[in-house]
Amino acid sequence: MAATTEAKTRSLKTWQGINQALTEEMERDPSVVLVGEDVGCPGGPYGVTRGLLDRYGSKRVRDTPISEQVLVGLGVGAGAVGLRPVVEIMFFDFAMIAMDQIVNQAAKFRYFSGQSMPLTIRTMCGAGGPNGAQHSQNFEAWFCAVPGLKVIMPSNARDAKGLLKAAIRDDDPVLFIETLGLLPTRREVPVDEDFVLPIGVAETRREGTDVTVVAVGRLVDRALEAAEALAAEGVSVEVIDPRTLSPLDTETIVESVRRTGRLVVAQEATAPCSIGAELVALAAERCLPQLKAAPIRVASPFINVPTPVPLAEARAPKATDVAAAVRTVMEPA
Amino acid sequence: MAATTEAKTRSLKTWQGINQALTEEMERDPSVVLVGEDVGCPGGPYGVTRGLLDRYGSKRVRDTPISEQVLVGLGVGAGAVGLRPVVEIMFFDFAMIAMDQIVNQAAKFRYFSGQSMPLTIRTMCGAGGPNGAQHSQNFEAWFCAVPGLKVIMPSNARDAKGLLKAAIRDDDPVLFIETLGLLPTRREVPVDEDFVLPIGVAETRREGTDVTVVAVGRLVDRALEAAEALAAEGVSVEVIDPRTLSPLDTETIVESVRRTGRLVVAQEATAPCSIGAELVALAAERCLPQLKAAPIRVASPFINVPTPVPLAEARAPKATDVAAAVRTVMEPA
Amino acid sequence: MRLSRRFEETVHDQFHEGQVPGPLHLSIGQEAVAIGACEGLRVSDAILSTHRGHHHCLAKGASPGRLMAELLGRTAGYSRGRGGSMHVAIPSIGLLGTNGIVGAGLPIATGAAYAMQVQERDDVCVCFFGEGATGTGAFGEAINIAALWQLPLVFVCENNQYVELTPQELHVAGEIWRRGESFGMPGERVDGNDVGAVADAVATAVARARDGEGPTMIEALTYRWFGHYAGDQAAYREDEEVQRWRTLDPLVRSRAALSDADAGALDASVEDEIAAALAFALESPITGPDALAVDHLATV
Amino acid sequence: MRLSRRFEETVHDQFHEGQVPGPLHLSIGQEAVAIGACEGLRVSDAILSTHRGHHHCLAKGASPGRLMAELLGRTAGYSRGRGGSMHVAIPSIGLLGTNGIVGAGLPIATGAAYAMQVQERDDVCVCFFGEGATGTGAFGEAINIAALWQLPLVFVCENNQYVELTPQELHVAGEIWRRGESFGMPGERVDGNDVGAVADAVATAVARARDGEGPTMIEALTYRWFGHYAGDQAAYREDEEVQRWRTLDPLVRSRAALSDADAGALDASVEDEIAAALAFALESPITGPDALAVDHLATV
Ligand SMILES: Cc1ncc(C[n+]2csc(CCOP(=O)(O)OP(=O)(O)O)c2C)c(N)n1
Ligand SMILES: Cc1ncc(C[n+]2csc(CCOP(=O)(O)OP(=O)(O)O)c2C)c(N)n1
Ligand SMILES: [Mg+2]
Ligand SMILES: [Mg+2]
Repeated sequence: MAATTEAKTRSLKTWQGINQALTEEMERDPSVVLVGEDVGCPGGPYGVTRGLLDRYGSKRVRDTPISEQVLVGLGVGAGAVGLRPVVEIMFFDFAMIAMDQIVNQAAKFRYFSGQSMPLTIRTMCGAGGPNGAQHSQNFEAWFCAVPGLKVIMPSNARDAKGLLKAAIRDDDPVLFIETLGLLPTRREVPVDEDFVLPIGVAETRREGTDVTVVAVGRLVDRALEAAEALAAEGVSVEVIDPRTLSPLDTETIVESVRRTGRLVVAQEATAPCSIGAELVALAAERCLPQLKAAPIRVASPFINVPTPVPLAEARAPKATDVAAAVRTVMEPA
Repeated sequence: MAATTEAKTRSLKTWQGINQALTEEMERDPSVVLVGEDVGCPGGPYGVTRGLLDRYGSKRVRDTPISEQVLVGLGVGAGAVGLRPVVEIMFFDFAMIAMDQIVNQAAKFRYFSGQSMPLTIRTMCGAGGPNGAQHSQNFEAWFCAVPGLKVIMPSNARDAKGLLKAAIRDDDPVLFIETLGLLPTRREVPVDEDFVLPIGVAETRREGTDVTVVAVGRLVDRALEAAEALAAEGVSVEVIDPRTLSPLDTETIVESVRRTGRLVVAQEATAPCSIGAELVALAAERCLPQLKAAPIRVASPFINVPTPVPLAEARAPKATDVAAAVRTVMEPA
Repeated sequence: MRLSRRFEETVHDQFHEGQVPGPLHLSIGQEAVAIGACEGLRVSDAILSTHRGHHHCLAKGASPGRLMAELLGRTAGYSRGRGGSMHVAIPSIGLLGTNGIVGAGLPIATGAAYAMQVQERDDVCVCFFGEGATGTGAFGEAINIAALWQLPLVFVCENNQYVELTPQELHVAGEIWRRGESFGMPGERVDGNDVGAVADAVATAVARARDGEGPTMIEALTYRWFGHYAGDQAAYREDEEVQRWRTLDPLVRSRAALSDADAGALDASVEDEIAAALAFALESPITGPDALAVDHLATV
Repeated sequence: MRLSRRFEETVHDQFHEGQVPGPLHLSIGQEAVAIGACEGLRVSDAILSTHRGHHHCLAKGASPGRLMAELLGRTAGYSRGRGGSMHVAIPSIGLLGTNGIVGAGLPIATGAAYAMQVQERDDVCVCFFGEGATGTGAFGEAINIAALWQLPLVFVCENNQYVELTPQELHVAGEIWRRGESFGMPGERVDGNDVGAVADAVATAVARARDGEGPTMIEALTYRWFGHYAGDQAAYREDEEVQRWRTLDPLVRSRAALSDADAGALDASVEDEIAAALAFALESPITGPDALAVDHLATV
């Protein structure tokens, strides 16, 4: 699926991009249904699904009990008999209850049956609100270790819209990870209803020659901010947003790291066994001869997310952390 | 906790080492209880818990219904009010049902309460039997990304015994991962009832100067086999078994890689975002100046585990794969 | 039923000959449940099966040859011989999967039934599960939503009185057939060794479901003659108990309704079908490593 | 009850003054459930609470000052001000945790009750949960094992008729108080705004549990006066409904039993206690980033 004309755009908040993607895809295809806690009448705890119930009725937009196993099961069962379900798991942390259905059922359906499982699971991660250690976790890496699943994690309104549309149209189970802290941020989004972005393709958000920064989710804007600041210091930073975490667009990343010889990865997740670990490993495996400095992971410290927002923000990596890491990799060996 | 006298040993199979650890710790401490499916009367599907019910009765050794959430909950609740519970989740794949209790409850109990959670969760991973895609998975990396949890994955009878005893005596929640394919393998095990190995300390199973192989679980024996074969070719291979995956003994590994300048990691798990990714990232971050060749991950291909044993074995990395990787990192740059 | 019985006896023989590369959970003795329950189902109806599911698969219309091929690890199997007994899913005939995870079919069943409701089809979903599965959280979630949404879903608990290696008394509190009561869902216990009784109870439930009257909980009491898996000697139960249940053989009971001639003709046709299935399976190549990577994603 | 009410009113005020850095789920209007249920409990008994748990915490003996400090993000809080409302656990007084995960307390409650059984203590565990939690798998697993093992466990469903932003009708099929029936567990529905009725029902259940007679399912019907969280305007319900329930104020009803003098004295002492708690909290330093890393592991 290629992106279509992007001439006409509109500034949207990320939540609006998601809302438009859902609306347009439900409009386009009557087999698209949406199930989740509070997705209907209230329009979601953060308003993301606002208006859908009124338009598409309480069968296609269905408020569910607090039953996360059944939630994903609704998607698997409905996907198996002809619908194209979108399941919302309110917070990523609650996906812990539905892991069997995601990992052992949805992801393995095609392997067992040979048939498509056109299921999209939407959920929301990150420490963007006063929610604490059980409502703020970043588990994206885990799902990148599950064969049969695609994992998308957009960093802005445009990608959220274009990739959610792609996920819904896709014939495979897709975990679509929204980031709480990004819901109110804006980007220009093409108005074309067939604006669909390709799954598995990274976006180079800023070109540069000295250092490659691969940033994920909430850290993309921060990396861009850091790059801007560093430009003033004469450091040319390339910022890549993988957008799809599985399958990962390794070629774009490897090409960039080989060119710049330096890698910083930036993520809200903690470091161990994360996407950042995977990216640094990738660089070591495939770019060693070109590496001019040891890669650095900019990540949250390996501790729980505290509830008070100032503390949660203090824990999350900032633009200045990204900039500091870039300066470190720029130091003469 | 330091290891005690290891003078007198006996050859044990891994399952016997686990059984002895359970027996000795239940004998030593009446607050140790064991709950799980089939742990009592049948002694476990692979005989690992044989004899315990007869010795300690049906309260301390308790067969449960098929209720994995409650299983771990039994451990969390009992651990909170004064017991030292051991919970068995039969196959690692079934842990998917208990993820909330493990990740959101057990691991965060101390953070919230300041009190210890002396819980041990035992489970069994890997493609060692004719069990297929829902009974063979390796999720160890995921739990290494959870603050507040320790993760142990022994590769042999001696470590299984010494580390399970350590886990049970430890005041933190420990995920203790047994490997189906290793249950029947043997190693000499000290007979001393206070033989307890330290958590968080890697073991260098073979010393070498050319290449560091960090191998996990079932791949340790295969790495040792490869090292033996390579010795004949004049290649000196150091084999390190981290044993504890979280917290990881990074110093032992970094020291070795800096010394040899070459790293191969070997694991039964698939590569993305795995322990192997973490280890290669570690080498890139901390040993870059010494690296003489790009590190290699020897891992299972990123596909499901097939049911037929010959196919499952074909999928798993073999000693020859480890040897091939070592030869590759030995090639002149 | 005879087909199911002979199918499993045959695959059990193959197991002893080392031809079955995966686990084998036999339902010999329990056939009346699957056969009775599926009797009135359409191709467009769905079922969810379990780790002990050969009889469900055959009753819903799986080809004995391809199923045998799957169990024998052959390329002609439904999952190319990679999945075996616990991983057979044939969506085209409404078989949404046997399952290696106890209870996992229950949430999926709610999804299939929900889809039928959305699509305004008058199809139904029948969800089979063992009494052991009533201990799972998935079971509790599923009955609540099924009752709440009045889903076209029939719960069929195949209570064979053992849960792996322990008796059901260690697993089940109270009465399973009453589990739906407090949700406003009707329930019934039937003799699971009486194919007619099962068929009647499920037919009534299916009719209600097709009419939009919601789910039903059915508990079919039965017994597995063999161990939990092929190879399990089932030392945890008394011979006498096994013998007593063998005398309640559902096949013998249903046969009583047939004339000798009809029974003979049935037997002969089943033997032919089984022989053909086995030959088909054995002729199919043993699945090799080259088949392992396919069918993970539709598009990459 | 008055302490609980005034505590929450005070913290609600603090919220509006920007002093509460976390979420706040108020149980104003529901106090009779926690207070009644905990009336006869010992320190060595355990309770499990929910995301809406201030009244449970106070009823089980939490210090209002330290609890207030926790909610206000102060170092003197039970979790050093890092956890807030949903993450208060004080094992020393048997409070095994409020919880951010709906239903998660239920499996933990079975564990506490199991331990009491193993230790042959005649203590009990009381597990609070909202009606929304009855949709979770954890609930189904917990009632089965509690009934099966005859655990000393009392299930107290605090049915406040809303589940986040939707009415309970979208969540609950049938009747909660009957959920244990098919497991052989007695059940009862009580007026959750009548502290005496709650106390009686729970006392009976606790006595049974202490005597080894197993668990009980209690549903206490009540109402939350405010939105799901502080800030939620609760536009999803009718004013008239809220007003009707406000007239059923459990405090007013229990006050009727007191003389004016006693009531006045009670009020005054509560005001003192609350003022002291607030002062204690506000005097404690706001938790800074240096406190974040502690208490992850006992030993590294
Ligand atoms: C979630 C989960 N836990 C445990 C198991 C292991 N296991 C496989 S079959 C089985 C017993 C199932 O008993 P029941 O539901 O009565 O079915 P039956 O085997 O009697 O047909 C168990 C515990 C599993 N497959 N899945
Ligand atoms: C597993 C899980 N799913 C969803 C949520 C989001 N959530 C928080 S409170 C709540 C409603 C709980 O309703 P109820 O149990 O009735 O308790 P009440 O808020 O009425 O006290 C929901 C859905 C959650 N915290 N945990
Ligand atoms: Mg059974
Ligand atoms: Mg409620």
